[in-house]
Amino acid sequence: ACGGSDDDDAAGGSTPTGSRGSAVSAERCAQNEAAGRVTYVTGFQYQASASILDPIAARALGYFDDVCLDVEIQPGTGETAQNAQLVAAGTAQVSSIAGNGDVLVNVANGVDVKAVAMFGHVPVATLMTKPDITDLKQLEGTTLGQKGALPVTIEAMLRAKGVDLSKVKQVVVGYDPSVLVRGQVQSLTGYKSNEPLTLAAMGEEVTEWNPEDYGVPGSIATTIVNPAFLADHRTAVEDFLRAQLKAYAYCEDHAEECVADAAELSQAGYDTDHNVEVWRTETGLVDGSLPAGQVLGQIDEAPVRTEGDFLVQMRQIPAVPDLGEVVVPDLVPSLYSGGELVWPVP
Amino acid sequence: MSTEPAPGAPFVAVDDACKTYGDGEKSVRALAHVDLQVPRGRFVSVIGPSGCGKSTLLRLVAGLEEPDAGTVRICGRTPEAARAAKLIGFVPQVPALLPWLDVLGNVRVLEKVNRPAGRRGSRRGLASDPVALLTRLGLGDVLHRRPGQLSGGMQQRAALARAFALEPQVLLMDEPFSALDEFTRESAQLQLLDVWQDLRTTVVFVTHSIAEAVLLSDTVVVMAAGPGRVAGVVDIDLDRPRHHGQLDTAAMHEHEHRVRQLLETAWNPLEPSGRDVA
Amino acid sequence: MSTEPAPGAPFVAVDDACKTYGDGEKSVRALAHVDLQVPRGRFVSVIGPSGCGKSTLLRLVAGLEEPDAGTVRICGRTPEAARAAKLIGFVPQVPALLPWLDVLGNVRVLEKVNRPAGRRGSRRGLASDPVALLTRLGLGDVLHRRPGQLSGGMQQRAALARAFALEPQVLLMDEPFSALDEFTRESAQLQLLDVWQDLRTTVVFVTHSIAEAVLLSDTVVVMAAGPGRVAGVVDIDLDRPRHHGQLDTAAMHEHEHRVRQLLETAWNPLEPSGRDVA
Amino acid sequence: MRGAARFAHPVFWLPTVLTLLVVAALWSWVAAGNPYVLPTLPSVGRQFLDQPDLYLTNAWTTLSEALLGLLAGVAAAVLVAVLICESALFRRGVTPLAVILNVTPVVAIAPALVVAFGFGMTPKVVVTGLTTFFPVLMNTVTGLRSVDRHVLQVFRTVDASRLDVLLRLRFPSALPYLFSSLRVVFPLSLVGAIVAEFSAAGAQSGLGTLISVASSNSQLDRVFAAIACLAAMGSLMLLVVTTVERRALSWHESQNRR
Amino acid sequence: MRGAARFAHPVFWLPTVLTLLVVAALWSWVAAGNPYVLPTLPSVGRQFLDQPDLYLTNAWTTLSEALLGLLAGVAAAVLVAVLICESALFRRGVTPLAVILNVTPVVAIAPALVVAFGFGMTPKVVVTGLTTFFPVLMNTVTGLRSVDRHVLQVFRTVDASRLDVLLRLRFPSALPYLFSSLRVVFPLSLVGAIVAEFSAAGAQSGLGTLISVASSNSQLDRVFAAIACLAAMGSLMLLVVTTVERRALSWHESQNRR
Ligand SMILES: Nc1ncnc2c1ncn2[C@@H]1O[C@H](COP(=O)(O)OP(=O)(O)OP(=O)(O)O)[C@@H](O)[C@H]1O
Ligand SMILES: Nc1ncnc2c1ncn2[C@@H]1O[C@H](COP(=O)(O)OP(=O)(O)OP(=O)(O)O)[C@@H](O)[C@H]1O
Ligand SMILES: [Mg+2]
Ligand SMILES: [Mg+2]
Repeated sequence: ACGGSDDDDAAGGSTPTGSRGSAVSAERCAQNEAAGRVTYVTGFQYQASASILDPIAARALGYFDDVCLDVEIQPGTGETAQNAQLVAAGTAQVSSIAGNGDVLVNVANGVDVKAVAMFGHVPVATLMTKPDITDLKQLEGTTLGQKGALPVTIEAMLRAKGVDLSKVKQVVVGYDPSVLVRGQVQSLTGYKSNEPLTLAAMGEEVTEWNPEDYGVPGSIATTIVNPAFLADHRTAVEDFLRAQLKAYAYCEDHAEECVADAAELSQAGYDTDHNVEVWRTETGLVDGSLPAGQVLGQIDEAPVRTEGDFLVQMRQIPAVPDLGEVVVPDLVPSLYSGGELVWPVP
Repeated sequence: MSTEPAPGAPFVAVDDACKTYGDGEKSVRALAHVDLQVPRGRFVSVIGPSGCGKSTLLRLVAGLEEPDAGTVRICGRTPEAARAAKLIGFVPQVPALLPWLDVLGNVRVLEKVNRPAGRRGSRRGLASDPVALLTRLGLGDVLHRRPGQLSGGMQQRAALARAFALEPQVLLMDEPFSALDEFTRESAQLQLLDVWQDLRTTVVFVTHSIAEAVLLSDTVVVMAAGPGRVAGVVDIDLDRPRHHGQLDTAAMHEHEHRVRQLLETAWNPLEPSGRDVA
Repeated sequence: MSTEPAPGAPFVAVDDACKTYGDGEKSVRALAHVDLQVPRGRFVSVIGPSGCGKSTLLRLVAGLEEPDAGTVRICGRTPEAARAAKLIGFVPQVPALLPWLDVLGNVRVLEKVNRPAGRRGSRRGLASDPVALLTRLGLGDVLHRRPGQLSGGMQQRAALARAFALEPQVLLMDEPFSALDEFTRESAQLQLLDVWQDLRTTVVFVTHSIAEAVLLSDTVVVMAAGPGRVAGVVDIDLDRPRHHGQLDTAAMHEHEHRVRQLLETAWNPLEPSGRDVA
Repeated sequence: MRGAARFAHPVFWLPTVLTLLVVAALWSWVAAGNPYVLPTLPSVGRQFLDQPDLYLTNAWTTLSEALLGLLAGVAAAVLVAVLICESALFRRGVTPLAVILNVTPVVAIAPALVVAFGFGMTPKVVVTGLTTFFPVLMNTVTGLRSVDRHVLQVFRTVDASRLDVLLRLRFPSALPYLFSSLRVVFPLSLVGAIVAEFSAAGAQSGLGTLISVASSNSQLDRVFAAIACLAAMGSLMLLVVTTVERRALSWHESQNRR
Repeated sequence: MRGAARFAHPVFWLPTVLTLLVVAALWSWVAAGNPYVLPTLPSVGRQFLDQPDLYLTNAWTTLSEALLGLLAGVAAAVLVAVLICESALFRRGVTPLAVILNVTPVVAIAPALVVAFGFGMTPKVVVTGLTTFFPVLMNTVTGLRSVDRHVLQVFRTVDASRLDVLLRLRFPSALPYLFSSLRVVFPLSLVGAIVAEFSAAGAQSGLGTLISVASSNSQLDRVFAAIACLAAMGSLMLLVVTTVERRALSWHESQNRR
């Protein structure tokens, strides 16, 4: 009843791949197989986000098979702290978490995971208003809708614009973004790749206020691994990311096909059109924010520290954890040679 | 008073009543073509073998069961109308007290529920003083005990007091003294006769004691079972007031003997295996 | 048989038993210094005014209540041990049938629960054939009816059959015939005497009928109330077997008279207001 | 026969149908004014027509989680109730634990559940079991104690074993209470299963997952189609319990029709 | 007096304390091995010591939501139970509705709740009320019907009004059932309030909000400190119900001590 890794039909992607182990040496294949089944927990279900759709596609395309990995993909609930805890406990080996900030908060609270990759270099959160709001200052004296807690990036943005937060009434709203359109709230937090798309699909026009425009740091989709697993099976982690990155590239060109793979996996109803939009939006954010000279997926201590300092400043964590213990900066670059993903692996 | 029936008409009239419990194969014919006419102010005892339908007949009169055929009239009305007019007092075969109320509360709750009867204005001592009533029944010391803390006979007396306090026009009593010793029973009987005479209440009284039936009643109705029917009627034409000293008189014995004979014929054919074992 | 007590010792012995219900102000002294000695195989009736503690005494013997002072012994053992040895059959004052079982089921369930008693091996017809037992009690037609579908007397007979079927060494019965008509009662009495004689059962029998007590018993214990105590003991030295024909004999009347007198003195001081109303 | 005839009679189904019609009318009126809050009924209906399989398979997942959880939860509750009823010490020991389990929100222990029971069906069954446990426990405890005093005395005079008293006396006496709680927890088990699907990682299917996915996409019609499935299953479960109860408790006052 | 003495006696509190000690020992053992799943007990304790105010104020918010919801839910349930018991038509009409309300996940109707009740405390009270409604309803219905046949007959012979039968007969007869359900819903109301804070609109404080924020930050010590608050409140509520029950039902078999 778990994962899709048992049904081999799912591997029938449109690019035919070689047989098991075709992309690795026999020795590396044996090392990867020694890792056993690798359980990957997604951020939220099989939504077509970065670090969800790409591993799904990697499985469907047979890339994991090619590198001798036995990967099981489990849908997450959207509560990324749970992902961190599952990885730290060893119930899952690899997972995706919203961004570096979330990693730092979890680590600061004692959850022992290592960050091996990240995708976007901008915050994923956004603040939506109706077009009549032209200055964030106007939000004072109005109601702001959020999903349980005001994202720190949004808070920082508002503070940066000099908004007195004590004058903004915050309420928790459900999943339904139409509270904004109906005027029950004057601003609403959301994910760039979700609510704005939904509202757009409804034909509603909204203004997005993005924290990065106000110098607020952030990130999208950080990959975390169990430290012991990384120590014991580093090649497996490497080749997991290798396959994921290869699939990422493939899906950038074949969004519909990859989303179809995810749709097939999902038994609980799947909005294909919406998810294609989600994927396009997210890859746009990821690609658009990739710093020059870096490879996709690369995680360095510097941006993580920036986010860490920011979180300390926002009183989210008492101090930045020892990043040397958290961030594994050299893993992703080692997957590339001359800016190209190494595939097959010698 | 609006409760007066047409002159000469019986106050309680059961006409050709039939009652069958359940349906299909499992049905039980409890009563078949039972007639019972009780003129106003009469004291009628019903006696009969266990299971012959005495309680069923009483419930029919009280309107607690519908007859399958035949009619029941109280003072010319349906039992429902009679209940609505607060004419009926009912003492069931089990005490049926409210376990969460004490003895006094159990007597008072029914009075309260029966309130419109108070409008008759004819209230005498009885209802207005349930404590005295209970004391006369020997429950003066246990007014504030709950049913669960009473002996069987005390519970029965509490149920009795509850019915007396209603001062009903028709008093339907189902073996009300069965759990009482001879002397307590005598005292309760006297009190019943008091109520009956003072209020001109019509009484239908189910009992298993032939002596009691003869001592108290104007008429004894003997029922037979299988299915329940009236086996005979014995009129007790002895002077009133009667007293327990009369119990050993020849006239009394004569009546008792007639009732016993009727009862024996009513009983015998039913359980042939019952008596020959000795 | 291991149930034999020391020769001469009473089979059921209540010594100086006291029982008070509740505590503090609300306490009720139900029994004060009650003695009762029943030799093996004896038939003892207990009679007394309502509320004098007869049921309490029976529950004490059955070990259902603990005496506050004094001791209870059955065959030299505590009531608990006697229960464990499956010596006791108990007929409570209310039928106490299981509403979800039919009549036959109610008789059988107690047999099943009492199973080790079967090991005595002495089982005769009774327990092995509850249907015959029930038929003799006039319940042959209602074997498969549930208690809610029975008349009051039928329920009482079912409870009786349930106790008989246990073939107990001590049969404790609390007004077991109170809801039965004269003839059904006679038949049930005969069956009780059968059981008693065949099994040499020791019987403690609570009743309100003086005639019944005298007719059936070897000894009648008269109790008085306030608090419950033994007011007197009448030995009935009449020949066995007795029969209902004897009811009108002088010897019987003589005994009845003595019991009635004892009972009257036991009753009178209690409820002084009870009798002077006429 | 009579049972089936009962269902077919208008008196039986007409009130239900009428209420549902009134609700539908109200619904349509609200939905017309607030299209973002309530989907229109036709759009919900179309969901079923378009993808009956989707709802059937997901409903089946949730139903099987719910039923397994019920089995576990009710069995555990009855067992603990028996122990509580037989021993005051046990009661004092276990009651606080039961309360803790009862008030702990699933979302807080979801990671622990997944760690303990994996990604499969087990954590959902456990959550459902926990949801159903407490109501059944409380009612069964009261029921096991609500034994007629006189009948208990009769059983005690024959030195009935605790087991006999339990099985032949206490348990049947507890049935009216047990069934009352079953009428509560049969529908409630669906809520347990759904909450588990919402909050524990590894939910691939089930109406809870469907609602979660659909609501993250603001697909109101899908959310409410799933709720309709839940309501239908819940009503059916209630009907089953009530029917069994009617037979099992034919001797009890509560089943008297007037 | 006797009540207070009862609590002070070791037989009363020792089993509870012992169980809690055993649980604590087990807990510590698991927490040592899986610090990501369970926080250590000292760290939970430190939470209280460091920020007692935080927990007190949030607990108060949740408690007041729970109590208001209880009031509304229990009142509504008893009312509907009376109507159901008095009219079979009403029963058939209203039962499906009750089931629908019972199985509808709060998260799904959160938007509707906002529209209907705004962002204040009302939607939480409504959700709590809905949570407590069904268990009380089901038990009260059974209870109102479980009237001794003979007593009912006596009442009918004096033509007792429906209201009198209800208030003086059915209602007291239903009390054992009502209290059973109250023992369920008093702690359950806390869960209702928390779920409402999780998913319904406008929660700014309350233990649910605290748990939701803390668990999304993996602040396990804070999550479990909040759960400890909930458990304490739930146990206290249960104790209150049980104490009241003991007095109100002193006449009922279920309160017999052996
Ligand atoms: N459970 C109880 N709690 C308190 N008092 C009780 C309890 N049971 C009996 N009593 C009291 O004890 C006394 C004796 O009661 P008991 O039932 O033994 O009388 P009894 O002789 O059997 O009377 P009856 O002939 O009416 O059945 C009575 O005053 C009664 O009120
Ligand atoms: N509710 C019922 N359902 C089915 N059968 C019933 C019901 N009530 C009574 N009966 C049956 O009807 C017949 C008459 O019962 P009823 O109670 O009227 O007898 P009774 O004359 O009062 O007997 P007793 O003297 O033993 O009280 C019996 O055969 C009984 O089994
Ligand atoms: Mg009768
Ligand atoms: Mg007695």
